[in-house]
Amino acid sequence: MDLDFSPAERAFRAEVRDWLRAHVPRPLPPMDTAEGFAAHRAWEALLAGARLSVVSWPERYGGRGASLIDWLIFEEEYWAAGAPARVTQNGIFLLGPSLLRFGTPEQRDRWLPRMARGDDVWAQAWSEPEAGSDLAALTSRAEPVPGGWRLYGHKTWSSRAAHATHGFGLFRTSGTRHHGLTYVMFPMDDVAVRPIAQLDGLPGFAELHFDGVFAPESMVLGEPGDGWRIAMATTSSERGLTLRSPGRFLATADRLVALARDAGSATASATASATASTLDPALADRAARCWVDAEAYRLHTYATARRLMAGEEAGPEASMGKVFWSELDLRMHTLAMDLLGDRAGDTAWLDGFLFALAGPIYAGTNEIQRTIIAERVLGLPRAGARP
Amino acid sequence: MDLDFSPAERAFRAEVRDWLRAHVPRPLPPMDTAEGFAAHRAWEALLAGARLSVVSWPERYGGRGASLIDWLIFEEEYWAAGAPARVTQNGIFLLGPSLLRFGTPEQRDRWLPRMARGDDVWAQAWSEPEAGSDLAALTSRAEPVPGGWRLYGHKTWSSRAAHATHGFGLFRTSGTRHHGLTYVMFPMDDVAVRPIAQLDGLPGFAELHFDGVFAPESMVLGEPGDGWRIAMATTSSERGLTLRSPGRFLATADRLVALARDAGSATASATASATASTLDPALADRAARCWVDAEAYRLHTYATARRLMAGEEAGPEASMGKVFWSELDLRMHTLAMDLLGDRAGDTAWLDGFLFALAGPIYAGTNEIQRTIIAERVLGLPRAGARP
Amino acid sequence: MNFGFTDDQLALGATVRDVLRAHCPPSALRTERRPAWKQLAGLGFFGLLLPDGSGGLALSPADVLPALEETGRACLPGPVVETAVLAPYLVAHLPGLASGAVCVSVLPPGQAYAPDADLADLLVVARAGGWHLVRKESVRLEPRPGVDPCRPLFEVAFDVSEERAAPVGPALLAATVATAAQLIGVARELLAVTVAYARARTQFGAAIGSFQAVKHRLADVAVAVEFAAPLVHRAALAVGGPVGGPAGGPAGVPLPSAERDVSAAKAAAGEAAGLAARVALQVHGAIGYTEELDLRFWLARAWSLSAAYGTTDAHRARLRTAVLGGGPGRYP
Amino acid sequence: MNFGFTDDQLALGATVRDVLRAHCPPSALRTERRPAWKQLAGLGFFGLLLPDGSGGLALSPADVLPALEETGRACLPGPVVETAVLAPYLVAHLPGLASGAVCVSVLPPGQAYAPDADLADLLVVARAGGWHLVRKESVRLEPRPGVDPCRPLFEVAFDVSEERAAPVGPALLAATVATAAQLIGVARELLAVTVAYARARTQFGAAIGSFQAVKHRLADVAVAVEFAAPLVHRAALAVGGPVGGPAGGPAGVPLPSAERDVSAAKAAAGEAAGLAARVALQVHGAIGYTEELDLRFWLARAWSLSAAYGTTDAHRARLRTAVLGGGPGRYP
Repeated sequence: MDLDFSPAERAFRAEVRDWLRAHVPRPLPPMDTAEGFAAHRAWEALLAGARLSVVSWPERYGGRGASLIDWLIFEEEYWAAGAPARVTQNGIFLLGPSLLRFGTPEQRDRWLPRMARGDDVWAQAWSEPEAGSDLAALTSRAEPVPGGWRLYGHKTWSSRAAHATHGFGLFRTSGTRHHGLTYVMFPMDDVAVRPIAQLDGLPGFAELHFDGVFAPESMVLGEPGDGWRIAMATTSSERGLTLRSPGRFLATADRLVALARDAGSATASATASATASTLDPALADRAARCWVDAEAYRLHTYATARRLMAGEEAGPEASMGKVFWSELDLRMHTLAMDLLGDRAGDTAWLDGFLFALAGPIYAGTNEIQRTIIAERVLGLPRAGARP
Repeated sequence: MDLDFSPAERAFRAEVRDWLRAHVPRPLPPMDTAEGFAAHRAWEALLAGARLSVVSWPERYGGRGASLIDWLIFEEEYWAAGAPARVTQNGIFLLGPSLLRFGTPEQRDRWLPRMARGDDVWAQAWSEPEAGSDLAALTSRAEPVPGGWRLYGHKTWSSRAAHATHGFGLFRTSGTRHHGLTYVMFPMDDVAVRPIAQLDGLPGFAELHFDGVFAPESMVLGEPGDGWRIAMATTSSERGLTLRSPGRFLATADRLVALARDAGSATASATASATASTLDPALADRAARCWVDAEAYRLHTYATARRLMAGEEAGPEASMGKVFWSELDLRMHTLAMDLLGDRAGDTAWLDGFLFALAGPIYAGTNEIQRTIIAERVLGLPRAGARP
Repeated sequence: MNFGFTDDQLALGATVRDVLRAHCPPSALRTERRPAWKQLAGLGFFGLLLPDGSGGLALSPADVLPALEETGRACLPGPVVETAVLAPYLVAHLPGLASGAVCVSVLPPGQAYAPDADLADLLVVARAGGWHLVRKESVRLEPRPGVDPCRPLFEVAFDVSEERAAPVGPALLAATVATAAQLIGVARELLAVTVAYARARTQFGAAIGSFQAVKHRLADVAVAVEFAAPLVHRAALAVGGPVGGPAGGPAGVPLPSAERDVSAAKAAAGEAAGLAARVALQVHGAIGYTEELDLRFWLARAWSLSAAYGTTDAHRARLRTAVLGGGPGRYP
Repeated sequence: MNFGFTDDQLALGATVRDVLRAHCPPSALRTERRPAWKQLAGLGFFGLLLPDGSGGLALSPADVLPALEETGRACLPGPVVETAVLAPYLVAHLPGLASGAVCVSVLPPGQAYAPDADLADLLVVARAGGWHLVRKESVRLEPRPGVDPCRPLFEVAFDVSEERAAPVGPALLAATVATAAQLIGVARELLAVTVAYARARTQFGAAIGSFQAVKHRLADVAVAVEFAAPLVHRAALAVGGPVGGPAGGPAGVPLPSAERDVSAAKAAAGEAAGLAARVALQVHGAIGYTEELDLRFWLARAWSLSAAYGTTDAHRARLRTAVLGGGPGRYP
């Protein structure tokens, strides 16, 4: 057991750090505006030009074939540098891994390089109004027509769908519950998109209405009816490593500690008392705790990465990570709000707080994660089971 | 709305305070030892002599017919004075109120004055090995014989039964679940008592084995088969006002704040730094929070007492009090343990901690209380219910 | 000793509740800056704490607590606390205050921005040792982003002000208790709305309110609100009424424990409302996160009022000092 | 970078686990003061950290972490950490240490009593700036009541002692990490025992482990343990190995971040074990509260070790200073 990065790993970190220092733009407009969307897409193209948009993918698709450890290093540097949030996130972190694992060679060649450059921006279409956490209750359907499928139904909570070029999701082709669901990719052109304004007033989500949207045969991933299995592999990566790398929380924690230090200095100068302890120790305690917990998440992820690199599968343990990072993120942003008081709106912390509030809800609510942990990690019986 | 005690209330407080100051003994041996039991019983007799053992009962039975507010004042003064725990507690707080409400005049005259003087000490016999929180699953039974009933079965978690003279509990006379249970009082003479040693090594609980113990007709409370209703009234008072008056927690909180202050002074002198802040502010914060929460419980109880005095019934809201006081008590004792470190065993706080740990378990676990709050106070549906 | 509201106090609360139901429905929060203010003024709401000589009813903060809680429950916009509670302590003689014609905002110590200052005819700027009265015509305002769409914040600048040497402490204590009462109302409404949603919404074939995890979290909210409320009631008794009027004030000076009691009330009410908001959002799921649902107004109010008149942390810090330092005792 | 235990490290842990299963069953906790010590000594357990020249294997704290965690999981009594981890830093040359013939106890700074001092041939009394070595024959012991029946406490007095000027810091850091590792083991066992009980015990017609409230609390324990463990592993890497032996030490001096990392590990492990104890007792109900059940030994160990080598609060206070004060950075 060690925490010593190899010379190659250190060199990669240095390269990423230097490139980011030279290229990270000033804060871009919100990606949920047309202007911000374009700016974020341009940033993705710049990243891709340096082969830094999807470092863990094979070179053939625009990556570097980097190890998971290298990917974690990239993420640490990316967020520490204050680089923009990834507008391509649903594609490169959710659809991409599924395409790499379940796609045909033609599908991979066609979609992955465009995704890596931000040419296509993908929206996910999982939830439906009556099937939020309970994905198996989906009713949107795909009907076979010559050369492909026509999609019907109503999806919701589709992140960033207002500007995306393509989407992917599950559609029922037969059966009930998790049988007979098919994993379909589709162009957004004919989808009726109704943006949903969030607490911050921006349309981070959208409803998607399908009234016969055509998806060619070539845009079905895996076999028809096999969608549940593929989606589970995808949502497991959503909960696991790829959606929320530690780098994001480490950067937040570091900024939070800096904010707490500033608050302490401000207090000290306001009270004009040189010997007064500067920051309320209760707030200092919460800040230190967040910093340490971000470190714990990082160390835990290093260990997980090693296991995955040794060939193990990401199992239900991923649910523990989801619970931990989502609550940590909310604790960090709540503390920032408490530190800032009525000045919170002057900073990016307010938007971060509103976003962090959704963490315990999306990608499977934390209640569902706790049930998964109890049943599949600890082996407790399902409700109603007798011993 | 006011918090102004009347002249009569202030006079009563002064009388109680003066009497206690003159009579409270040095700490008695633990009541779960034979010696301590006898000492606690003697204390009850002394209290009763001043008509202070059951102030809220009618004078006829040894009380003063005091109002609920007076009883709360008594409790505040009793615990603030560091007076001994009540060995008669199960009788005067659980059985007593049921006798007053459901007993015949003969039963009340026969049992209540003896209970008030500590002549009889009563143990409760609710739980059974397979029916802990689920009281309706009781299987111990009472079989009719000429002149009374014979009791069979196995009870457990009977507090202080090792030394009690009498017991009371529910026994099945017919039916299933909560139908056909009968509320029976019985002498302990023929009950086989097996003490259960607790974490502190003392037999605070016992198992009771009944193999034909005789209970005369006159020791059945209410009608045969009516036991569930009577017991619910009793356990509702167990959860409500009578088992845990605020006085106990107020006294604990005040001692805890004193302990925290001492810890601060000790730290200050150990570090020999006159300007150093004396107590870890995180600990100070927890202490202040406990002090305030004990005050909240007191104020809440004043409001409840007023409602009860105006004729309202204690409803499922009592479950909120149970959750609040049991978690407050555990928080207070946990903080004391943290303040004392390896010195905890030198004080009474260690025993108090072990006792407080049971608070969220007995008198209906806090999980059950939360379900009661959700279903009966908030109106949420029972498990499996469809809207 | 009767630690319960009198019939008069409850009746006032019920009247305000009825007015707010009729004139401050959730839809009004999207379109109006001061819904129901006219109707409240018609009731004499803005004169409740004013002395008789100023056209008021000379009530005490405790008398109006149920009514203030209702303004929180309805998420009533506008500088209610500032105009109806704080102003009677400082500018009781101001013409138009009792009738609701004059509107007041405040910049308390420790805060950067004044809420609803654009609506105010008069701004109170509290400083250590006194306060400044700034009239509308002397104020320059700059809007600042905040969390609460119905409680906009403004940076304040002014050239001309009138300095007053009178202590501002009692007025701020009363405003803090009033805000705590509003937080209790906000928390109660968040709980009620979330319980209703949990009864109606089904997932996995059952109402989500039948799941133990949802039940127990809502029970925790109920417990938090239940035991925060009495602290607010006690604090209201402790602060004492305004005493500035020519007819003399109603309830005299603050008790020695007033600062401690007010901090206990504000911290507990803020935490209860914060928990209610957190659980409301979690139970609603993604839909709670949208602009379409009215829920967001109450969430925002829980957050904005928690930070107003001293954050929860600031009050907890004061409690540490007050309790550990050995303040006034517990018993009479 | 490989932040996972090597096969050798895991194999050592598995060996210790097998020995403890065979020779330190729960029944032994009621009857023996040092069950399995002889068998552990036979394995060379007490020489693991000692230098080659003292008959040891010159391993580092990180190497023995899985083995130490097993001593916690088994609730192994006796001054294990003091003899096997702390002593090699201070008295590596002591004859009989490697063979397990000599037993060591310690009175760390900030603690009043020395655990298991009656078993010790040698007592280390740590003072600011150095430490005292007190031999068995010079010590007078007075038993003191404590929470843990298998870790009795003693008040210590002595007339004769040998003062040593060497720094005691690295030894205490290593002992603190070792204690944190034991706490992880204690927490894992509490979780496993409670899960087993929740599967077997029925109430209201179902296994209590099928109730969501029970499931979610146990899931919270699992999460707490899962994310405390890596902090302990990191701290073990940070403290550095003992360097006192003639053959030179194995792993050199502590990293600059060692104190911070150790406090993070001890606080997190203590909190995880405390939560595991709390939930274990709540799920077991009244039966968990009895002397008859073995559970009580693990509960007591969770509480006693949480207070050992600095309480959780003391470590949290150090973390405030270390993190807010701007200590060593996070990245290489």
